[in-house]
Amino acid sequence: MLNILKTENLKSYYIFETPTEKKEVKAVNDVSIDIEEDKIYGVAGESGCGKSTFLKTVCGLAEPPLRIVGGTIYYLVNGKYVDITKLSQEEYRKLRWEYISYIPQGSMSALNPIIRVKESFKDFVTAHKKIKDEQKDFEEPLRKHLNALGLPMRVLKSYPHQLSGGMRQRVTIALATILNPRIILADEPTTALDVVAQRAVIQLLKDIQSLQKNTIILVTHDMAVHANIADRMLIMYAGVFVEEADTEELFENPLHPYTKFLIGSLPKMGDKSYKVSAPGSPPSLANLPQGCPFHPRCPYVMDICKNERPALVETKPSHKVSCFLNSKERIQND
Amino acid sequence: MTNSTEELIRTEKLQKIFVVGGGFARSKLVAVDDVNFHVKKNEIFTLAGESGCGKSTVSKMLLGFLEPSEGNVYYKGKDVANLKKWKEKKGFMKEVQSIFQNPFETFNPLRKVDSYLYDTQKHYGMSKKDKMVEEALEAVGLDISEVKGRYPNEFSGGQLQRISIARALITRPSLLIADEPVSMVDASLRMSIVNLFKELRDNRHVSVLYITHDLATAYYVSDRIGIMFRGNIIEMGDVEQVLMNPKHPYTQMLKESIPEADPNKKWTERISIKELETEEYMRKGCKFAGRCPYVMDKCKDNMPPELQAENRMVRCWLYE
Amino acid sequence: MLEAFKELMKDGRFKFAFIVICVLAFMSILSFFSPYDPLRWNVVPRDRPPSWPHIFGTTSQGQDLFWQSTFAIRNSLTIALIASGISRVIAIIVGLVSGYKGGTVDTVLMSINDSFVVMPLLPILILIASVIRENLNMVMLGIILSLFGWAWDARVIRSQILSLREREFTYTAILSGTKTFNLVVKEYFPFIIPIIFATLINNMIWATGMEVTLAILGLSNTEIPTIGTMIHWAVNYQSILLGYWWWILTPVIISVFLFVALYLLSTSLSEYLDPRTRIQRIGKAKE
Amino acid sequence: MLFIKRYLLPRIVQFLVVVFVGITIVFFVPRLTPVDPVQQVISQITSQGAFMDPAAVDALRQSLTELYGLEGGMFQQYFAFWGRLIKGDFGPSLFQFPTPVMDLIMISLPWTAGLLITTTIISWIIGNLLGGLAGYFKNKAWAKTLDNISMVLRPIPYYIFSLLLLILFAYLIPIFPSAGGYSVGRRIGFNWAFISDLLIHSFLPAMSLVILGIAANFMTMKLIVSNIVAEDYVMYAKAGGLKESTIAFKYVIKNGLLPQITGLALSLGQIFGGALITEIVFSYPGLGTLLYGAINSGDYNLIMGVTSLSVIGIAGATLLVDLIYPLFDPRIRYR
Repeated sequence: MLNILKTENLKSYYIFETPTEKKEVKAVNDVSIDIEEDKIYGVAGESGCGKSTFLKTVCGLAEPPLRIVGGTIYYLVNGKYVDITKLSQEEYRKLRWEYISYIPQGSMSALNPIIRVKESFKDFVTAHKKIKDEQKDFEEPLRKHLNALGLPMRVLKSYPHQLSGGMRQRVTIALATILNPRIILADEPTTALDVVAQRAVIQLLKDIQSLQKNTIILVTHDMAVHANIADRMLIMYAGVFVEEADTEELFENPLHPYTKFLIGSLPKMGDKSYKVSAPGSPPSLANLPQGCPFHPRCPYVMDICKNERPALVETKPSHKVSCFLNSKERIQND
Repeated sequence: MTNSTEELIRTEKLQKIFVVGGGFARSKLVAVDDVNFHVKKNEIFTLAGESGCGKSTVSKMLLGFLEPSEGNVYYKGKDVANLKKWKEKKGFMKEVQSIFQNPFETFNPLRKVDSYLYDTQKHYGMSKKDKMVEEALEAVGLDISEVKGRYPNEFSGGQLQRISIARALITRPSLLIADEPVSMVDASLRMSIVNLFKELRDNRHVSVLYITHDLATAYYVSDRIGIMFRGNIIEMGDVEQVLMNPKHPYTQMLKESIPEADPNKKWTERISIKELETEEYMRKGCKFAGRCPYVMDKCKDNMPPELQAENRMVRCWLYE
Repeated sequence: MLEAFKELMKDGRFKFAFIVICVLAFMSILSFFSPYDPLRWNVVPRDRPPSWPHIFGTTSQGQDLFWQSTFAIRNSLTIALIASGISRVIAIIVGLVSGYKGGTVDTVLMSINDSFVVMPLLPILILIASVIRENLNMVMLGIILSLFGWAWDARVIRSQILSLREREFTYTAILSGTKTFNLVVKEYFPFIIPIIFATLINNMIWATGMEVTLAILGLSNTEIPTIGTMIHWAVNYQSILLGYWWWILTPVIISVFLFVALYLLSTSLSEYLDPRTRIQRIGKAKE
Repeated sequence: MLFIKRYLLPRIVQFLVVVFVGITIVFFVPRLTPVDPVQQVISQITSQGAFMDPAAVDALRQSLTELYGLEGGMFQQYFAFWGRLIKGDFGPSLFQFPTPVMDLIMISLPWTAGLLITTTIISWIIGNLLGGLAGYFKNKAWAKTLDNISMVLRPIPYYIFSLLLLILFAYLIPIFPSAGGYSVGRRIGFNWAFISDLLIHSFLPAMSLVILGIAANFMTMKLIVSNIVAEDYVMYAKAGGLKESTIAFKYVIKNGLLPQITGLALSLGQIFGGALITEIVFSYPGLGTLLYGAINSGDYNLIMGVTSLSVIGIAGATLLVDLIYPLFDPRIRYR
């Protein structure tokens, strides 16, 4: 299986500079990860763990105060690995939408409110493709695309505010996939939708993946959504990935103490057994503890955890974890 | 029928009509209609529903932050609308306290958090010697030294929600109204808040009205549950029965549509997605009639009354 | 307090404004030590360009422009402070009542308020001033200006109160047993004060502008030296045509400095006092 | 239907309220002040040295009272005032007797309207374009320079700025005429000589209005844009790799112009006031200069006329801008 996305020692910080001081929020703190082709990845973690920042960074959307401080982001483009941090703006612009696509957080307002939906589609398509024949190059493929996704044609003539929240979200997803991108980065696409619309969005994402055979990285805090859609899961905590495994494996055999708390405390219908939360609170990304970021809350904490940061290593087949209970490998301090 | 001495709070035909806009732009919205329920001593009662179903409006009316358009709220048999004087209102608030959805908004970001705790203690006529603040914080697993002199943005959401509960406990209330208390708390801390409600019920004999959209925590924590839809309670009864064996078509759909945190229970069947009717509020009859698979002619014109079926209340003509 | 000042001084806009306002304040204090009576004419040689000892020059009326300016700054600032002070009180009361009471009170107050916002105030002010003219002393002028200068700010305060009233901490305060008056003072004033500050300065700019306008039109008491009446006399005596450029330039330059300094003061202060940035600072102080 | 009820009707009502409140103030202010306008005129005449016997003074008082519409009770006067207002009758001018006030206004109005409409439109377009671009490309050097210039110009009142221009151009660098609407002796006509003369004379007053107008629009637009660039749809357009120019114009500036239309409606009164004074400084033959003359000569009817018409005119223009707004915002058109 090929890796479509590879990051190496990726560091992406929010840097706030006032005349009196400088503050660094280490939202993505030394992340090396491989993303395989043709799969739905779920990135889970709680608010402020850096999961949205990770997505923005690999999407090339880092804008001050967010800055890529170090590391590389490789995408597999036409059989070759391209480091997008080294590309010029124009070179990278050409990759967008045809190769990398993005569904933003709270994308209720992702569409320009004063132009019709069709106009938005046209803006996005013309940015990447020359339209010679309006009918053949634009109208027809657009109709086919909406048909395949089961969206009614009348949305094209509407303004965004005339559509319901769920419909707007599905239109945004259709817009993100119109050019058949190889990788789709989706940031909380189901949050703030009512339950039926949420289910429709999940169904739509699954359909697109099986239709276009692309890779989806889906960021959400909702473990139930992950359970339903993700093939493989990444657990993020305090700016790093602490565990990676196939979804079933992760829910059944979580290895990292944080993941254990996360999975163990999920309430389920028909199960009244006592659930316990992790003690304490997650650290501030501006003020991370030394060593493993989870050690102040970890019931199994050892001396090494307080000084060294564990690396994400494969301890079981296709199950990676970053915890000294499982592997002694550490991240070299630089 | 329950013994009335056991009842803490009861609503009768509670209704709220919002007037949107002013002058010529005026239009009416029935947010809550004919809502009847009660919360007993020593129980956790859940009002569940999707956003916009009116559950938060109900909680505001219970607390007196909104005036009902119709209907009444009774606390221990007395009509709350008759509490006119500040002293009487304070007496009611001493018994019924509340916590809110967004812990970061519960406290003024420009004020120190502990000032709310000491204000509560002072305003309800307790002296510092009573150590009510310290005791309440202890009950939620915090220490005064962690809280003193600090501003809201120095805490995590989970910590703030605990402090918020502590503040509510200072008056030693009989009822705690919790409006979406965990929806903005991180997953790994969520259950510690929910567990706290159980402890309050069991050890301090505080009843909790838990308002949520999350059926899984509702199942975990509550004794009874009422499901709200478009302003009405459409099914109400024992949580085990309502959630494990729902009778109302809406409750069935709701339970079916909420994803479960279990990869072995992925949805397999496809749903056909009809556009939601935005005008559902305006419907004359059953508000679910537009989407209901079992819809009958009379559903469209007549609002079903509160019917009894299998030890619960259901508002559906199927159970007539 | 000193900390805040130090941080503000790092903002170039504030620094400039602060220095200019200090100079202007110093000049208005100097007026108390003026060797000349500002109301008397022909106390110095006429039409002298700037030179020692008349550093700003003299007028065709035989007045020293420097010392005349010190009085003008003092009087203009006094009028502006009276006008904006009183209009703040009106704006706060209308904004608070309208925002907190709501309902019919709000509807009535706001429709009056909106009329004042859209209404062309200048012609109406001119009408009023032209009727009372001779009786228009400084205090009177301040009061009249204040009666017209509250509407926009009342609306800003009202909308702030409306949004604060819906925020959860309002409910927390009520449940903590806080009465309405304390609620407004303790919970809302920290948010309202920056608005009052910023609008106070902006209103001073507006009031000074109006004072100058009415004076140029000859509608205020032209005997009292203000920035406006200085311009009035310079224009009246055709100082530009006759080549006495220093006469018209002195009040014009002073007013430019005054307006720019007040504006920069208000923008830098309201940025500094903005609750969002304040909240960030609160966190920083502890880390 | 909903559009008419929710959007149009409230605005028309607002217009009527503004006119009602404004005209009522205009009517009552002179009557509530201790000064008696009739007595004021009489004392003005007598103080100029003319001797009058008591009978003649009484006769004068009688005719002035009639002229001012000061007969009868307060409410009778009030309704009579409205009645004449609707007919456009403000009585004769007192100092250009018996020319009706309305005629004098009608001569001056085109000058003011022409100056005001051109300068407002020009400064609105340029200011918003520059402000929009400077807000979008806020880290570029030219954007910062423009920002600093606008920040200094923004608080300066129109007339102070016109005085500065006047000193600079008419005195220190004498290129433009310092006063008047056209050269003395030139005949009014539709020919190039007159029009160029007109343009040259209008240049300085127009400049002071345009430059300050640009600065004001620039500052507000920049603030609006700084919020719009953080909107989801702009971030999304960037993520979609749309061209910078498309994002800047179609996504950012186009959306930013909407609140600016409302802003224009709200600030028309202020712009009008500024234009009045600018006219006076440049002796430009518009309403401002007419009003100035009326004040100096105590022409009470004329002051009332100009004031009343300004209130109605500005409220009407505001309504007009409000009515145009839905053409640009589909969210209001299709609700």
